[in-house]
Order: sequence, then structure tokens, then C-alpha cells
Amino acid sequence: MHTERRKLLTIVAEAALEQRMIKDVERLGAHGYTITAACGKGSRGVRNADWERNGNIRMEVVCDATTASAIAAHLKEHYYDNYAMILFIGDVEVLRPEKF
Amino acid sequence: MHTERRKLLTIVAEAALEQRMIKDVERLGAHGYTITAACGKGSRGVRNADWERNGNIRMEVVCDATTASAIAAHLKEHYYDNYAMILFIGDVEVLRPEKF
Amino acid sequence: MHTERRKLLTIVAEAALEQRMIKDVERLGAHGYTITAACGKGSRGVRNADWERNGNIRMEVVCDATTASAIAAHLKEHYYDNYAMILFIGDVEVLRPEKF
Amino acid sequence: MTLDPVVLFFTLGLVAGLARSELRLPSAIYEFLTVLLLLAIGLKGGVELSRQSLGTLAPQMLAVILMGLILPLIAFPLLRYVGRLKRPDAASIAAHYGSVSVGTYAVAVAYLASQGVTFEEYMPLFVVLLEMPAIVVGIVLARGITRGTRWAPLAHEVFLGKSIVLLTGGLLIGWAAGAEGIQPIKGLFFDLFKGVLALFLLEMGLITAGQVTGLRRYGLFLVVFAIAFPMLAAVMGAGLGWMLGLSVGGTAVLATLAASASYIAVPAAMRLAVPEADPSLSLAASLGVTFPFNIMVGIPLYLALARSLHSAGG
Amino acid sequence: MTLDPVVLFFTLGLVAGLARSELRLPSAIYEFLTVLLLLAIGLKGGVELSRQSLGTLAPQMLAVILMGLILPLIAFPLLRYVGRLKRPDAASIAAHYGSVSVGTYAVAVAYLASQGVTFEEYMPLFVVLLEMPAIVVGIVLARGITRGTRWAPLAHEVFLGKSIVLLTGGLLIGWAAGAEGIQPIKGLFFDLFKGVLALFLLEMGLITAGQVTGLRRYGLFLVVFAIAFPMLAAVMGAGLGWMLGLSVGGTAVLATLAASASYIAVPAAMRLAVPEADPSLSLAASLGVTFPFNIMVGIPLYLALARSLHSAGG
Amino acid sequence: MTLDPVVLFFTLGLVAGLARSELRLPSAIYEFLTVLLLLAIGLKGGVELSRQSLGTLAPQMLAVILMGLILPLIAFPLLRYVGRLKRPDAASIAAHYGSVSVGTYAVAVAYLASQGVTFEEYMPLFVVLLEMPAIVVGIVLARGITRGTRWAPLAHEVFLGKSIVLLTGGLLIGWAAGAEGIQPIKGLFFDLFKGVLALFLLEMGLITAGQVTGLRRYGLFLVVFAIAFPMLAAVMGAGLGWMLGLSVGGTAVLATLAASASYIAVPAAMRLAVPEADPSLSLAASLGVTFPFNIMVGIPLYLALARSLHSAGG
Ligand SMILES: Nc1ncnc2c1ncn2[C@@H]1O[C@H](COP(=O)(O)O)[C@@H](O)[C@H]1O
Ligand SMILES: Nc1ncnc2c1ncn2[C@@H]1O[C@H](COP(=O)(O)O)[C@@H](O)[C@H]1O
Ligand SMILES: Nc1ncnc2c1ncn2[C@@H]1O[C@H](COP(=O)(O)O)[C@@H](O)[C@H]1O
Ligand code: NA
Ligand code: NA
Ligand code: NA
Repeated sequence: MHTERRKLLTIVAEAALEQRMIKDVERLGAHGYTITAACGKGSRGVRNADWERNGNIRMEVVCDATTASAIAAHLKEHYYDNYAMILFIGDVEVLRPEKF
Repeated sequence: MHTERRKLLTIVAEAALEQRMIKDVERLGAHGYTITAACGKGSRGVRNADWERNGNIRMEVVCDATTASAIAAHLKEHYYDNYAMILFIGDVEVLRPEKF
Repeated sequence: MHTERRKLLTIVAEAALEQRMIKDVERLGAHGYTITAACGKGSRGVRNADWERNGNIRMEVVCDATTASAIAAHLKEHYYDNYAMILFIGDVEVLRPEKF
Repeated sequence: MTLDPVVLFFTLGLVAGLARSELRLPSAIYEFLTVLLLLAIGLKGGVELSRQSLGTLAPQMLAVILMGLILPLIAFPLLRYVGRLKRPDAASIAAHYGSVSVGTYAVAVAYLASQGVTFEEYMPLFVVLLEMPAIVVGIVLARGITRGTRWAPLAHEVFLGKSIVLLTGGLLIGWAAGAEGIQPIKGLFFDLFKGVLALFLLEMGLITAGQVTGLRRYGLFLVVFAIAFPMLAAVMGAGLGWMLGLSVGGTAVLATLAASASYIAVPAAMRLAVPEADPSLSLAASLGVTFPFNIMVGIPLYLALARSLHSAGG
Repeated sequence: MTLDPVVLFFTLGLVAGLARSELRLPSAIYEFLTVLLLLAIGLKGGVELSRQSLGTLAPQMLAVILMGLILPLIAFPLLRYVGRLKRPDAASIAAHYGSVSVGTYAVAVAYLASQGVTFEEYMPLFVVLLEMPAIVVGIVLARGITRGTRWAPLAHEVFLGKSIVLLTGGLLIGWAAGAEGIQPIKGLFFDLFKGVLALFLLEMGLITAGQVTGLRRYGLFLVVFAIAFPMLAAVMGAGLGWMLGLSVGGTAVLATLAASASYIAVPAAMRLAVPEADPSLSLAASLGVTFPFNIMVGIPLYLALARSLHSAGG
Repeated sequence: MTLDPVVLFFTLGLVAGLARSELRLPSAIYEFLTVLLLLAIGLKGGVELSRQSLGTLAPQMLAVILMGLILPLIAFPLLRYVGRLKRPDAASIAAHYGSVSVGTYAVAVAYLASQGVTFEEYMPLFVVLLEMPAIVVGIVLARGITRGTRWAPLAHEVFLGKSIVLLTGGLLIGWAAGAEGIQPIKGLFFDLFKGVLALFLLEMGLITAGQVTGLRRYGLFLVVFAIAFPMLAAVMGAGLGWMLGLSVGGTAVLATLAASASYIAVPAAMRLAVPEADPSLSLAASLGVTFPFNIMVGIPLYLALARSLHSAGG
């Protein structure tokens, strides 16, 4: 079965950023995204969802390498200083390259 | 510490498919699966969980390459045309190869 | 944009272990972690969250290779015999290596 | 025509949703409210049922099921040939409109109460009876009888779906426990009913807002159908209620059931049996247009209709 | 022996679950109902407690704790030598049956109310006292006293677990606020109690169904034990209640507490302290057999037992 | 000064949280309770509003808004120059304290009721009016007017945030439906109010415990400010209430509103508009110190203050 390589960009950030991150990734060329609720801990301390929007979201974007680094660069520039956020990029195989 | 390579197959699809996807992956040889609730957006528009079964599920299956492509092929054939679904495959190291 | 390689360690285990796993990964050198609620099935049967702490958690840790295998070894030794748990390790690129 | 206060909560949700407010009820709470409404409606019906004889009910039940079979048969050609919709879409939408919406039923009950109009309280039985038949018709319309549909999983999906299980369960418990047996649990199920309905409608308003925005894509026909067909169906429902000798209130409720379109049981069943039908199309119609129309405009009309029928028919 | 309406909700859940219905209450709602039940039970007990003197309570409290220590010591040999279970499994199950189930207590209270039988309302105090001792015994049985168990995290797990915190908290608040202090919050905690219990039992039925299907694996002995031991324990509990001079209702409640098996506090504690014990084994017994047996058959039996004891003992 | 029973639930949560109990209400339930409280408060206010003439309200409304603008202007210099906090932190905290906490308002209402003190029941209107102004001031203090803030998304965030939408929606519905229109839904919104508040406070206690542990990091000044400033603000609020000719109860409520610090609307807005401000700093103060201080110590003080003012002012 024929597959092609794409990048899987995973972003974990504070839930308050959800709407803005969605706008950003779509504007920067992602054809879709998947979000799950998450909690966790990092340099900005513990973040858990059990009150208001104090939790994290975990966003995944499957896209080509250029889009991935464009998004990564944008997020780093706009959010890293003031918001709880990390991101990492991995390699994945997809069936319908045209979708991503 | 000795590890072995396996495939990590990740499927994001509309929640209505959950039971059928579980049946499928088990029948096709997966020894287990992990499911998390998700929302997202793709070619079939926004899908969020805040009413009935309108959300997505995110299913992960760790298995060998053959099983992975068998599942991928099956899902593509049966669901891609009429359902919201994507899948992607990555490489992972596992400790107990016999489990997967 | 400059990135560096790190390991992405993913652990799926029964929710009852959450607090102990958090203690363990931090003690073994992880700088953070991300947790999402999950359900699933494996050699110890179906685990779903719809009652008490009968569900699973899915923990992700981005760290260097040594930390990853240290955590993996520790978890294998202490929990594999008596608890529902799997783990797998993948490769990811990160922007701020100093964080992980 | 004054709005029942509960409907104001729907309006609040609708306005907030259209204004893109972040307001949302957690899905767990929406589920909780649905469960409470379904059980409360079932229980009320069951208590009343224990006072009825099957002899008087049987003919009414048959007539109601018949209506559930006929309505989609009328809707289908309109959708297929007037609206030029693809066959599976036309069949799926027909099934939605042949079936019923419990939320709409609940608003009708609240409205009649606020108007001091009584009705045959065993009517939740009809709600249960009306969910299923239209689904079968819809599937046959989409597939034809020839091509084998796998009915087993489907029957399972529908009969064991949340709404039928809770309504039927409530009916049976209410019927078994009777009026005084239910007393100890009326605090949760009956005293809170209207408040729970108000919250439920708040969320429905938010959900509807999401559908409305999608409507543009589907063009005028769908909107017209989603308003015109319910009124047509209401006339049939009212007529049937009158022929069955139901009270004015009962006639209005049956008209409302005929006019209401499903947005829970049927979408799930269609997704399973007619996957090639676009689910957003039928939801936009039933949730985005018909549900708000019925609870804000339709129900009072249907009561007026029932009144005139009865005064005419003497 | 007529079923209390709330038990019908359990039956509904059980049947729906066995029929593989998709029906489920969201876990957040299940949590919510549990919190409401635990607080309501605690509050009721606390209000009554404020009317009691420690002098009269102290001996009863000691006797009840003693019962909690003895019950698992009787259960263990049966499980280990008659049932041939592995040592950790036998010890873990013994702990489950020495401890109590708040859900079962709630059903007993509802049943006595529907039968017009009164009881010592400070009994939630006994529920709290009975949760802990059996856990300690179970751990010692599994490990022996020699091998050091890390007790600190364990005590934390149990004493600060949801059920003890909410029961004790409720007791203290009820005790501090007294009957009229509680008035303003009785709308939520007391007027809704039976309705909340009904919903809780609906979900318990669904959960039980999941356990029942797993029972086959564990063979007949476990099923027999899960019915026979509660009845034996009930006799001891009733006897103790009678010796302590409790009313008929109080005797029946203590019998029920003895007969009930934990499915919240103990499983969590055992997972932590005796991980090699198979949790699905003890849950299958306590949730899959004992809980349904107690609420559907046991409780009425235990009341009858209490009655005969008192009429005999005069 | 006896604690209102609902406050005992806060204490329970606080103690359980500090003892690291696993107890937690699911976030969906916390959301649910918040929605119920906001709507109930809005509805009560709206019903009363329908009895008032705009003529009498307008001046009071203006005065209250003015207070919302002045309070942060007093807080800022204290935080910036006495506390030596960074500009954005000082501005953000000032905004928190200029705005209001609905939870604190609810406790004040419950306390007055338990003390048999009446007040102007349209006061929820003031809660709505007080949420916004301090936010604007805070942003200007952080940014200066020169540097263009993107106000549009911000206004959207605040005006369409959960709390303002539900309070305003409740006010409008209560105003439109009037006292008898609300009757059918009072079961859920009014009869359960104090119970819902009790559960809400239980969770608030658990949350507060989490904040308290973080307090150490921020040093003494923040703690002192979080107690002293509310008392100062309360004096101003009481004075204003007295000048506006409010009743003793109304004066106490306005003092409470002035003393309360936001922990819902403002944090969200500040995160958006002043991201460089450390959110944990302002939450530690408003949730970790001010909220518990107000509900356990402050509110009774503010009532006493209002009483003496009125007896003095005759
Ligand atoms: N090393 C890590 N591994 C996995 N997740 C992390 C790691 N560091 C941070 N996170 C996640 O990213 C969120 C924000 O990180 P930070 O900005 O460092 O507070 C945290 O709340 C965690 O959920
Ligand atoms: N490029 C993408 N990256 C991540 N997730 C995606 C992407 N495209 C689609 N998805 C997810 O897959 C679901 C179904 O996709 P679709 O069938 O394209 O609507 C969406 O609701 C998303 O949750
Ligand atoms: N092959 C697999 N692929 C994905 N997840 C798995 C797999 N096997 C087990 N899991 C997850 O790990 C949990 C514990 O596995 P086990 O210890 O085998 O019961 C299961 O409940 C699943 O959520
Ligand atoms: Na219909
Ligand atoms: Na017991
Ligand atoms: Na204030």
C-alpha cells in the first residue's frame, strides 16, 4: 500500500490559546488539526483542567515539512515568552498525501 | 535496555465509528488499542464533542508493520468515502515485542 | 529553524498509578510531562473510564535518550508485573533543547 | 402569542451562540439533562399508562405507528423531486421528519401546562412508537428492499439507543410503581422538570446557532421544507388526533409530534445504515430550522389548530 | 416482597447493560451523584449525632470496629482453603467483604423509609468506622506483619479518599450546623436524595452488567461465596445490633452493613498495597453478585431477620 | 460571629485540599454549578428589576461604574510602588480587585438571608456593571493608552464571557418573565440555590488549597495587600451605598462587591490583553487569600460596618 512522508506537529499549550492557535495553524497552511484536552507540568508549573480554563490542550497537525516549521516558528515568536507551550515534530506516513 | 521496532498507527475518526473500529482492529490482529476523545477539523468540517456523538475519537494501535498496513488498507476501503477519518503511521521502540 | 533530536516517551497505564508515575518521571530527570485521559484494551482486558478510577492515563514525556531509557527501565521493573501498562519511545525534533 | 419562559432560555443560547460567545455546557451536563428529561417524561407517561386499558390504547397505537410510516413517504418525493436532493439525502431527511423530537415534546408539554390545557398524559408512549417506523421507511427508500441491509445491528442501535431505553424504561417503572410509588423520586424528576428543560434549551440554542451558520450552504429549499413540511405534518397529526377522539391538548401534542423532526435517534441510525447521506444536511434542517420554528412559533399554532378543529368538529 | 422503585432503576440499568445498550452516564455525572449521596448521608447522620452523647455511642463504636476486624478473618480462610484462591486474592476479597458499601446502605435507608421503619439515624458514623479496619486486616493477611508495608501513603489513600472525606465532612457539618442550620441546603441534599439514588442505581446497574459478563471466568465458588458470606455476615451484624440494643431498623441496617462489600475505598487501597491481587476478581464478586443480591433480595431478608430477632428476644 | 453552614463546605474543601486529599469535583460539575449560580443570581435580580424604574436606577448604576473605575486606580500605585511589582503584574492585580467575584456575592446573599437582613434584590445588576470597567483601567495601566491594544477581541472575550452572558441573560429573562413567570423554574434555580452554593464552595475550597500552597513564593506583601485592600475597598463601597441611600443590607452587599476580587472574567481577559503579567500571582492573591478572607471574615465585618454607618448616619 502506497504511503508518503509527512510531519506530525504536536503542540501542548494552555487552553486559553485554543482559538488563536486554530486561527494561526489554518492561516499558515494546515489542512486540519486534532485537539485533545490535557494536563501536565513544565517550566511554568502544574496545569490541570479541574478549574476554569486552567488546563492544557494538545493539538496535532499533520502537514508537510515547510508548513510545520512555519507554524513552529510563528508559535515560538508569538507565544513562547508569555505562555505555557511546548511543541515537537515527528515523522509519519500517510495514505492520502493530497489531504495534508 | 533491549528494545524492538514496531509501528504506531494513529487513527482519528468520528466517534460514531468507535465500536466498529474496535472490532476491525482486533480482527485484523492488533493485540490492543488506546482511545482518547478528541475534536478537530478536516475536509469534512469542524467536529466537536459538545453534543451527542458529534466528536472524534483518536485511536492508537502499536503493532507490527504488516498488521498496521492491513488495518490501514481495511479502514481506507470501508470508511474513507463516507466518514470523517484520517490515519498516520510512525515508528516506535517497545520493550516487550511479544506484546505487540 | 534550528531543531534538536529528543525522545518522546509515551506511557499508557491504569489511572491508579498517576501520582506514582508523576513522582517517578520527575525523580528520574524529566523536565515535564503531559497527561490525557484514555481508555483501551490490552492483555489485562478492557479498561474504560466510566466508573471510578477504572480508566487509563496516557502520559507523554519529551526527554533525552538516557532519561527515556532510565524511566522505561524503572517502570518495567516496578509496574509491569502487577499493573496494566505499556510504553513506547519515538523520535521528535524540538526547538528549545535546553527545556528537555 | 407570549413565549413560555423556558423558551427564553433557548433564545438566550441562540443569541449567545450567534454572537460567538464562549458559553457552552459541558457535554457531560448536556447528557445529564437529556437523561433527566427522558426519564421524567417516561415516568409521567408510565404512571398514567397504569390507569389505561390496552383495549382503548391499541387502536390509537396502531394509528400512530401508521402515521410514522406515512409521513416519510410524503416527505421523500418532495425532497427528491422538488428539492432535487440525492436519493440517500432525501431518504435520510425523510426519516428525520417522520420520527420525533423529545425536546420539542417537552416544550409542548410545558406550554400546555402554562396555558392550563390538559392532555392524555400517556402520550410519551406515542413518542416511543414514533421513533422507529420512519427509520425503517427511510432506509428502504435509500436502499430499496432488494439490497440487503444488515438490520440486526441497526435494530440494536435504535432499540437500545439512549432515547428509547430511557423512555421505555421510564414508562415501565412509572407503570410498575404507580403514582404513589413515584412520590419519593418526584423531587428530582418532576419538581425540577421545567428548570432542567430550561437549561437543556439553553444548550440547544447554542447548538442550533452552530447549525444556523451552516444553513447558507444548503440553499433556500431546505429552509422552506423545514418550515412548510412540519406545518403540513401538524395538520395531519391534528386530524388524526381528532379522529382518535383525543382531547384538545392531546390533539395539539400529536400535531407537535408529527411536526417535530428527530435529531438524536435518527441521525445515529442513518449514519450507520445510510452513511453516504450527508449528516450535516439533515441536522441543519431539523436542528437549525425546524426545532426553533416549532418551539417558538409552531406549538402555539398547533394548539390553535387543535382548538379550531374541536370547536368545528363540535 | 415488593421492590422499592429505586431498585427498578437498578434493574433497568442491569437489563440495558446486559443487552449491550449504548446507554451510559458520563463519569462526571456518576462522580456527581456519588458526592451528593455521600454528603447527604453524612449530613443526616451528623444532625442526629449532635443529639447523642459520646457515652452511649462509644461502646457501640468499639463493637462495630471489632466487627470490621473479625469479618475478614472469617472470610479469608473460606476463600483461601475452601476456594483455593491465591493468598493475595483471598486477602483482598476478605478486605472487600469486611468493609462496607455506601450504595447498599443508601438503598437500605430508602427501603426502611418505604416500609415506615425507623432506625438510629447516626448510623452513617458506623459506615465510616467500618471502611478502614478490614483494609488493615486484609493487608496483614496478604503480607504478614513481618514484611514492612509502607503504611503512610496507604493511610493517606484511605483516610483522604473521597468516601471517608465526604462522609466525615458531612457528619461534622451536620453535627456543627444542627437540624435548622441544615434547612437551607436540604433542597439539594435531602429532597432530591431518592431521585439521586435512583440515577446512581441506574448507572450501578450498567456497571454491574459489565461485571456479570466477566463472572463466568471465575467459576462457581466465587458466586456462592458472594451470596453465602453476606448472609452469614448479616446474621452476625443483626446479632450485634440486637446485643447493642439497637431498634429493629437499626439492627437491619447493621446487618446490611455487615453483608455489604466495598467497591470504592477497598479496591483503591488494595491496588496500592496488594497489587499482586487481581482487582477484577474482587470487583466481580462485590459488584457483580453481592451488590445486586443485597439490594434486590438481601435487605428485605435482613429486615425480616431483625424483626424475628427482636420479637424472639422480646 | 457564627459561620453560615455553606461556609463550612468551603472549610471542608480547604482542609481536604491542604491535606492533599484526592477529592475533586469533575470540572464539568464545577462548570454546571457555576452556570446554575450565575443564572439563579441573574434571574432573582431580573425579577426585582422589573419592579424598578430606570429613573431611580440610573444614578446608582453610574456611581457603581465609577467605583469600578476608581478602585483599580487606587490599587495600582500600592502594588507598583509599595509592593514593587512589575508594571504588568501591578496593573493585572489592580484589575482583579477593581472587578467582582460572583461567588463572594452569593455567599453574602446567603449570609444576609441567614441573618434575616433584606437588601435591594436588583443588585446582580451591579455585579454585571462592575465586571468590566476595572478590566479597561487595568489594560490602560499596563499598556498606556498610546500603544494600541486590540480592543475588539477583548470586548468580545469579556462581554461574551460566560459570567456576563449568563448574568445578563438571567437578568433579562427574570425581567421579561417576572415573578410568576419564573415560578415553574424556581425548583431548580431557587430551591436548590444554597445547596448548589455549598457544593460550589466545597470545590472552591479545594482550588483555594492549591493556591495557598503557592503563596509562599510571593512573599508577605501580596498577602497583606490581599487582606488590607479589600477592607479599604469595603469602606468605600459601604460609604457609596450609604450615600446612594441603600438599605443596610444593600450597603453591606455593595461593600462586599467592592471588597471582592475577580477570579473568572478578569484572569481570562488579562491573559489575552496583558500576557506578560504572571497569572499565578493574581490568582494566588484573589483566590488564595481574598476569597477565603471575604467569605469567612469579611462579609460579617462589612455587615457590621453597614449597620454602624446607618445608625450613625441615622
Ligand atoms: N518535557 C516535557 N514532556 C512532555 N510535556 C511537557 C514537557 N514540558 C512541558 N510539557 C507540557 O507543556 C506544557 C507547557 O510547558 P511549560 O511552558 O514548560 O510550562 C506543560 O503544562 C506540559 O503539559
Ligand atoms: N491535517 C490534519 N492534521 C491533524 N488532524 C487532522 C487533519 N485533517 C483531519 N484531521 C482530523 O481528522 C478528522 C477527520 O478528518 P476529515 O475526514 O478530513 O474531516 C478531523 O475532524 C480532525 O480531527
Ligand atoms: N497494542 C496496543 N496498542 C495500543 N495500546 C495498547 C496496546 N496494548 C495495550 N494498550 C494500552 O495499554 C493499556 C494496558 O495494557 P495491558 O497492560 O496490556 O492491559 C491498555 O488498556 C491499552 O490502553
Ligand atoms: Na415528525
Ligand atoms: Na461488610
Ligand atoms: Na472589587
